[in-house]
Amino acid sequence: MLEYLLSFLILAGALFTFIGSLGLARLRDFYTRLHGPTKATTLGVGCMLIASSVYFSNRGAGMSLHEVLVTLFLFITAPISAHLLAKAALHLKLESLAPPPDDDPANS
Amino acid sequence: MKMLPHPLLTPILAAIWLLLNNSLAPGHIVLGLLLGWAIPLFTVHYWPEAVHIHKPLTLLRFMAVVLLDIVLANLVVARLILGRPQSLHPAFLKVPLELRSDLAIGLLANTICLTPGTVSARLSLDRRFLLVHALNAPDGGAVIATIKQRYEAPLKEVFEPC
Amino acid sequence: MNHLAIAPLLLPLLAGILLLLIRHRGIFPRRLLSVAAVLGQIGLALLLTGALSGGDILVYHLGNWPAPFGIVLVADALAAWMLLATALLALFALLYACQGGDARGRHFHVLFQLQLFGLNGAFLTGDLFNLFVFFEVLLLASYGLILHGGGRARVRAGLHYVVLNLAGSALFLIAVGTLFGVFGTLNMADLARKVASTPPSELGLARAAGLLLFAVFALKAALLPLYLWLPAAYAHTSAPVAALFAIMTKVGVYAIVRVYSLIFGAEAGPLAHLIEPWLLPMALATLLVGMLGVLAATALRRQVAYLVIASVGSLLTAFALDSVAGIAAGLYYLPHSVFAAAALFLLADVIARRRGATADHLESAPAIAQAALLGGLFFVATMQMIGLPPLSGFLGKFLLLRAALAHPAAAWVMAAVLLGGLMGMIALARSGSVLFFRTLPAMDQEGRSDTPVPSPPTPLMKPLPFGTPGGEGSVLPVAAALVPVVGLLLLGLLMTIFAGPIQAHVASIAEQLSRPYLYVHAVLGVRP
Amino acid sequence: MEALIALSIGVLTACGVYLALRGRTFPMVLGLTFLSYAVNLFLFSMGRLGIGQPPVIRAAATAYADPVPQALVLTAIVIGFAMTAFVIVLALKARAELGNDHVDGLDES
Amino acid sequence: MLTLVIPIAFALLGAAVALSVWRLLRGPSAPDRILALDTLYVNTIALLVLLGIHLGSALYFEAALLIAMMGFVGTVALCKYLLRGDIIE
Amino acid sequence: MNLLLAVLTPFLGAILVAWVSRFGRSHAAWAAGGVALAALVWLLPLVSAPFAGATLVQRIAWMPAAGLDLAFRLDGLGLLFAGLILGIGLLVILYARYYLSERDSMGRLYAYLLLFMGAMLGVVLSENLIQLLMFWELTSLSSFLLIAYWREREQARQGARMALAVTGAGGLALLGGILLLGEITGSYELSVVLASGDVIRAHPLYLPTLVLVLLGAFTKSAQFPFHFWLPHAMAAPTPVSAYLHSATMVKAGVFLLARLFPALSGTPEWTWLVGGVGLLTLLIGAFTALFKHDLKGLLAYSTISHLGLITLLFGIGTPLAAVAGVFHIINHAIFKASLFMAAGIIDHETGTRDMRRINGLWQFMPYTATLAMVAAAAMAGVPLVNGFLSKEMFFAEAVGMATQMRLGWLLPVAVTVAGIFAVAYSLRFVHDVFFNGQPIDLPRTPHEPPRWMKVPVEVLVLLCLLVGIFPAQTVEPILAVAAASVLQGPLPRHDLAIWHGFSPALWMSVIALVGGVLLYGARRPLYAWHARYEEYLDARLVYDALLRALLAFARGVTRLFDAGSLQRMLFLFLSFALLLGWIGWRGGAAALTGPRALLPVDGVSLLAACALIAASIAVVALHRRRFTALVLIGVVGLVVSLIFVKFSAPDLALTQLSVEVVTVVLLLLALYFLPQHTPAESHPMRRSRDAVLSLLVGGGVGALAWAVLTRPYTSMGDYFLANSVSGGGGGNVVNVILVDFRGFDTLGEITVLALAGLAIYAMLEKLRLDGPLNDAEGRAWNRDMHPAIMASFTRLLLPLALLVSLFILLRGHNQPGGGFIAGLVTAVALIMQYLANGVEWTHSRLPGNMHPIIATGLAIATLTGLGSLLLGYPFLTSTFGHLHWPLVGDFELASAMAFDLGVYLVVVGATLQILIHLGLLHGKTGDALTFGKGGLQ
Ligand code: NA
Ligand code: NA
Repeated sequence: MLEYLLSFLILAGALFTFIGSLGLARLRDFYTRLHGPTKATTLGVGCMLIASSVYFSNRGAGMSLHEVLVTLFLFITAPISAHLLAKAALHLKLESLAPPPDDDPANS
Repeated sequence: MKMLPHPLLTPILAAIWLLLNNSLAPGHIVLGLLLGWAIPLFTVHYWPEAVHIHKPLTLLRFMAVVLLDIVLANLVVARLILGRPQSLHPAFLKVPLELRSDLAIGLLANTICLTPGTVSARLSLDRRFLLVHALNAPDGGAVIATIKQRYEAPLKEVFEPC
Repeated sequence: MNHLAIAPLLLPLLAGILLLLIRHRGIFPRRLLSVAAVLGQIGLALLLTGALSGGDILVYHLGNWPAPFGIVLVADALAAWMLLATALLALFALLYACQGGDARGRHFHVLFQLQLFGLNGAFLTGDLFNLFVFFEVLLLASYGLILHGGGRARVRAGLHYVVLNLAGSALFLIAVGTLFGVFGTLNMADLARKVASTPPSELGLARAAGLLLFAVFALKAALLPLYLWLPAAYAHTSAPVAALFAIMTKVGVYAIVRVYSLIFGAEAGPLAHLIEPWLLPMALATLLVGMLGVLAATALRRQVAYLVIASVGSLLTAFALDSVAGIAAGLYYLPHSVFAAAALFLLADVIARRRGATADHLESAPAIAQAALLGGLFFVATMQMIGLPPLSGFLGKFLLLRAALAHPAAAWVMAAVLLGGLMGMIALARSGSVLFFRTLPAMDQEGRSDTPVPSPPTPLMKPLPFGTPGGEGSVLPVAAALVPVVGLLLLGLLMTIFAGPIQAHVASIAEQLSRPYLYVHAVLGVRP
Repeated sequence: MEALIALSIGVLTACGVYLALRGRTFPMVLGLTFLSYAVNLFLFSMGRLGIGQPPVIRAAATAYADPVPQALVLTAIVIGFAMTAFVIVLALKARAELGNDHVDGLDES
Repeated sequence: MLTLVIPIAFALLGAAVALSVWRLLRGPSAPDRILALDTLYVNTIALLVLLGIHLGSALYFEAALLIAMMGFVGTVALCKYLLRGDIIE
Repeated sequence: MNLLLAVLTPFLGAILVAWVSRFGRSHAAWAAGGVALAALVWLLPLVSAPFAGATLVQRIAWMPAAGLDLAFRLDGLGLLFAGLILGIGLLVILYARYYLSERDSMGRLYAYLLLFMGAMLGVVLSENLIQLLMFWELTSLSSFLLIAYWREREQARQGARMALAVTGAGGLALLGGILLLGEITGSYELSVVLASGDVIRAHPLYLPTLVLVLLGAFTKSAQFPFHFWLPHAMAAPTPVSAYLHSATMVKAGVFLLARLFPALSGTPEWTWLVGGVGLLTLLIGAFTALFKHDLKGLLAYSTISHLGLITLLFGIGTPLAAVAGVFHIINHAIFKASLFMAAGIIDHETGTRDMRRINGLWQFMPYTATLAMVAAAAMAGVPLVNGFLSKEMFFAEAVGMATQMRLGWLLPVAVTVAGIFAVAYSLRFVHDVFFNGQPIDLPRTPHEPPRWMKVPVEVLVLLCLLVGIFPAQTVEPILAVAAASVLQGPLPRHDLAIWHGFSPALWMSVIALVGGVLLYGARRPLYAWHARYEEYLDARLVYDALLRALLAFARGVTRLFDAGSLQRMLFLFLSFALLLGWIGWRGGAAALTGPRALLPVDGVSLLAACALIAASIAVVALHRRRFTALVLIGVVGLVVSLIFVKFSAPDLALTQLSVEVVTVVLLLLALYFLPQHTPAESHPMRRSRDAVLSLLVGGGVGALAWAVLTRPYTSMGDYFLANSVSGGGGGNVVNVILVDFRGFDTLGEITVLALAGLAIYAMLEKLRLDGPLNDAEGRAWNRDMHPAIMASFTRLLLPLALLVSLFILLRGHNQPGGGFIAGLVTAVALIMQYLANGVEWTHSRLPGNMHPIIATGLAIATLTGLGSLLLGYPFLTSTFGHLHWPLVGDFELASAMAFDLGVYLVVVGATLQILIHLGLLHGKTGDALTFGKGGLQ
């Protein structure tokens, strides 16, 4: 049972991470590419970390929950990174598939 | 100087300390509490404002919603990425903000980033609008409404109940 | 436990830390502390010399770990000799700096003491990687010192110096790493033991590593063709730093002597005399090219810098002879050349400050104040530096040539040394003649379009009170400024007068160096 | 695996040398950074390669990696960092004093 | 089961790394490259965690934690540079 | 010790005189005279010994092991020369008192003269040859000062430098020669060397020794082709010429020939070299002297000629020739000194030395003219004056030599020709100056000089006559002892009579006298002829050309290397290292690949390596786009960390990751102030050249790594693994090595880091830079300085990051981590605040002054190490123990942890110091800010 759970988590983690990177490579403008890594990858790593937690908690040396910390950290930081990247892209006026927002100087 | 500048922070840090050490040994509990007390003392000046959580339960519910949305969001995004890129309808959405505190706005922005197909791209300098990029938003208005109702409202309740 | 071996390291380190802690206090207590620390180091070097006089080698096991696992400090006669030369030099460089130069930028004294920490560490350590670390300490301190005060030419020269040394450090690590990868040890005595029995399959690697290490040391020692960083760096840094840096090239020389007498020396089996085919030609070429630079230089400071290069050439010629007499000659020559070069750097600065805009350029300028005194000192310092009798420079050259006679390449050595001496004499006679004889009338402002306009005469010439920070162009009170110069020249004079006992002492050091098993035995307690 | 590491070291060194030989301070600094990577890896590889046997004493472990090169590399990394920082600042200082970012202070372009 | 899954996971993560590196080299814009680098950092965390499970060693955790921290700071600094030039002002 | 004192007295006296001269010119003269007399007084008690045939040697040990002692020797030759030096020296001192004008510094001239006198005495009284050489070089140096006495005159400076260069070069050659003599005989002592003549002459090194010694002698004595410096040395004040160029300096060379005569002479090489050079010099000097219109120029070439004569005599090498040589040394010194003084008087009185303007001075100064004519007669070799006697002996020796070899008859012919010219130029000196019509356009009206200016000339002329008329009674005793000590053996029979009968020598004298008069009669066409070729006949042209060539060569070589190009320096260094490495490897002749079993390659590793290589190459390819290059470098750093992780070095990975990000921040800070792009400036040639070198160096390092990686390994690591827990109290062996086994490395390393912080601070202190207003594409910067979302969240992250860093610090001893990494994490956490919130905001919360933290860290680390000293253990000896605390349980404390804390503090302090001050660099922010108490120090 444990092994199935682990396998699922590992596979899901790897898959989401892969999909995130795939989006990065595949999508056609920066803003859409931005979505892949910030979400899929975060969840992918999250799954992987939970898998690790489960794995090490069941090795007899007590609970291993410190992986949670990495997840927590990623969940706090990834959005900020994405936000800043988007902000930079807007500042640089990168080409966009979506109609670009009005350039209100107050919004720069 | 207050001896306990952030009463909430002390147990959180102590807990994180135990997480880091993967241990519940009494020594680590003592040390964790010690650090949980000392670090806020040193970093008190760095905190933007006193954080007051008015409705802890709402916060918890909000967190659960977000967690769920994260999972869903990933599925959605995964589908979109694996699908035909040409079929996407990306859009920039301007979300008017009612939140005022930095922390709350930040939390909202982060939440938007983590949840279905949206990335918060820019906060206007006057902090009244959040520009959001949506991966696939044929109906922009609906997305804005969801954001405001699903995320902004609970956050406002928790942090700015006035 | 005899802590004498580590005392020369702790003293400057603690002094540096203390100076950092009292950086808010006035300049006077900092100067006092700095000078006291250097005096202490002189005392320690003398104590150490005394303690080692019986031919002992003091081994200090840091952290109480046995060699070759822990780091050891090894105080032998050579190390003590280097420590003494360094401390004496430092005293006078510091005294000169204390007349205002130290206040022209931040942290002069901290950098100075830590520079000494690095130098002393390099001389005392018995561990190759620790040598690297101390090289870095002394280099970083030297980076700070060389840029002290700033300025266009100084920064450019400093940049070159820094970058080249960074490349050198990288190569150092590669060489040390390879030696470690092959022999599995860093302790120099242990390496010496293991190198002596290198299996044939590892010979290529060991030789490559040994020669790469030589490239690093040659860079530090400023051997041809790697001396290029030196002229500008020494010519453009502040005078006391240039004076102190007279020892910097000697660190490279020391490392060459240490490593290639101990690890790749006579007892290194298949790797014995590793650099012998390289060292002598390079040293002789350095000597000659250095002297050509002396001839070609158009400014006094640069000329002295080239003299330093030439002195490295002479010095390594002596060591390249690979005989007790040669090493002894080199060991006599080493402190002499350091003191003489430092004296000249300081003197050049005193002179340059008196020549207004012309500074140390070898062009005519209005006659300077106290020309007789300065000219006399210049004359003596030059004689000292280029080895004219009867001063220590001549005695060093004499010992070198005498030792060279036993070498197959004696004719080359003699030709290069004598030719070099001649070129130096021609060049410095010209310099002295331009600086002190070919003067312009003080007020003559007209009809001299080909020479630089003399500086406004009086305002810059006004002596500053002791200890006031001033611009580079300001004039120090001559008596105070000359104390270090005279002191350094007196050191040379003492080396002349007591040449006999000193020669006996350096001969005993050379004797010790020629028997590396003494070192190995002292460190490892076994005979190889 | 050893070949991969040797190749990587070689490539890093080559890139470092090429960049360090450029005439402007910034690429030169990049080159020195590369050299620093290369040297650290080189020094590290002098302890040979081993997988999954860190030199942290554990009851279960049977084999350990050689801790000595690791300690040396750590020292080298930190020293390299100090040097890189210094040379970066020096490059700025040179820019300010010389008016351009050529390593010799002359603007050839 | 795990012996089957782990190689697959390694392959997927490897592919993810490759895609990120491709984007990094390809660009075209500076934010693209930064994003790719950031993604690469996150991919690496996943790889390390997987390696930990694979080798049964908990010693990779700190590396993962630090990559998360340092990757973030790097990304922030790079973005700040694009926005403001002066990253500490 | 009298000899030492006699030599030292003038040196010390020079200082005395320089000081006394401030009280007046006569005081200086009296003092100088007193010093010379004092030196003489030291010698007086010893004079009897040489006359008794004894050689006095006095010695003080100096460098006995190197064969160099202060050893002085007084024998006949030394006594003769000492007498000349001091006697003529006294006369010159007296003469100079009246010669120098009021403007000239009396004290300086006397001081230099006394220096020279001491050096000269040292030369002639040395027993040790090295010591002789030292004084020899001192004569060159002091004569440099004397010739350049009128330093404002270009001619004087040039003449002085030329004299120094030529005689100094000779001195260096002489040093070589003496060293070889020492090598041959085993001693530098004259007594030994002079007794080893046979050994020396038979030694294979004889010829080089001879040549080197002769180079010394010939340059000093102005022998052809080194003679040209002497005329140019005439720029010196005339007393100096009278002293240096008659009796002393130039005589040092022939003194050396005399001194080493027993050791070196008696071989064909000696005869040909010494005799040949002497003869050539004799002829060229005599010939040229006739055509010099400058009074002192004539005397200078005459001196050259007479020195050639003496050299020729020593070259002939018979005992009698040596006696004649010594005799002529004496005679020449006397008459030439008086002639120079006379010339000085004329110069002094007329204001010129041009004989074409000076005519008919007999009318103005008959007394001086008489004196000069007697001296000139001596120079010409007229009977009854001293010059005649030695010249007769010389002619006789030339004739004697003629019978001994083929074409030997040429020698008497040549010396007779020289005699003719000598008579002619002496005649010119008399006729052209004192007669020959009326003076032309003299600057001054001449009259007799002051009384005391004439006295020295009178004394010397009187000596000329006394020796010339009563040789046996006057000069014979000193000549005998001097010649005896030259020969180091029995003296040949010689007769100092004026009349020897109608010998060939007499006829030669007659021919010379008659021919000289005739030649002088035909002077006008000769002058005209000579004037046409004069500019080509000056050996100085050769010297100048050589010097110019040397300078040009020096500049060329120096420019070739020292072009101030960093790229060239680096290229040279790397090429040199490559060459050494290659040669080293080749010398070993072993297979590149060793026998060690290799690890298999897995896909992820392959991928990572590809990423690393691709990114590296991309950085190189795109390096001109600086920001892009910077982003790409991130991959390299990451993969390097991964390599560390993969191959069991978690500590390294953590350190590398932290360092990486700090470096990127640093580079970004720098990039802001630097141009965004690198101009394409390298020539394609240079690029390909650099590329080739890069590939070679990279290949070399890679091959080195490969060679080591494939070889078996025996490590000392086992010792550390075994002792880490038991001896160091920690399970993370890397950390225990860092803080304990090799803690000293770490102490040095944090010193480096601290130094970097301090040096960078010092460098940045006064630096303010203006950043660009636009980015690389010309866009204005974003107006949002501190994006709100980032700002608020980084603040939240700070406690978390600090907690993590403390976690890493505290566990480092047993698990991956430690002071370095913890310090870097803390620094990065704080830097993040700067990034997100700006300097102003952060500075109001964090002290910007990191000095105390750096100092404290260093102090803690050092003091931890010092603690063990108190207990009698070596520096850095660690201790550890387990404390049992109630409730908490076992708690390990190790002194090494305190050391690690020091490391932590230094890392935090230095890193922040560097970054903060870089951040403050921007002029617009840096100036506006004010900081808390004490400011940023
Ligand atoms: Na700034
Ligand atoms: Na005339």
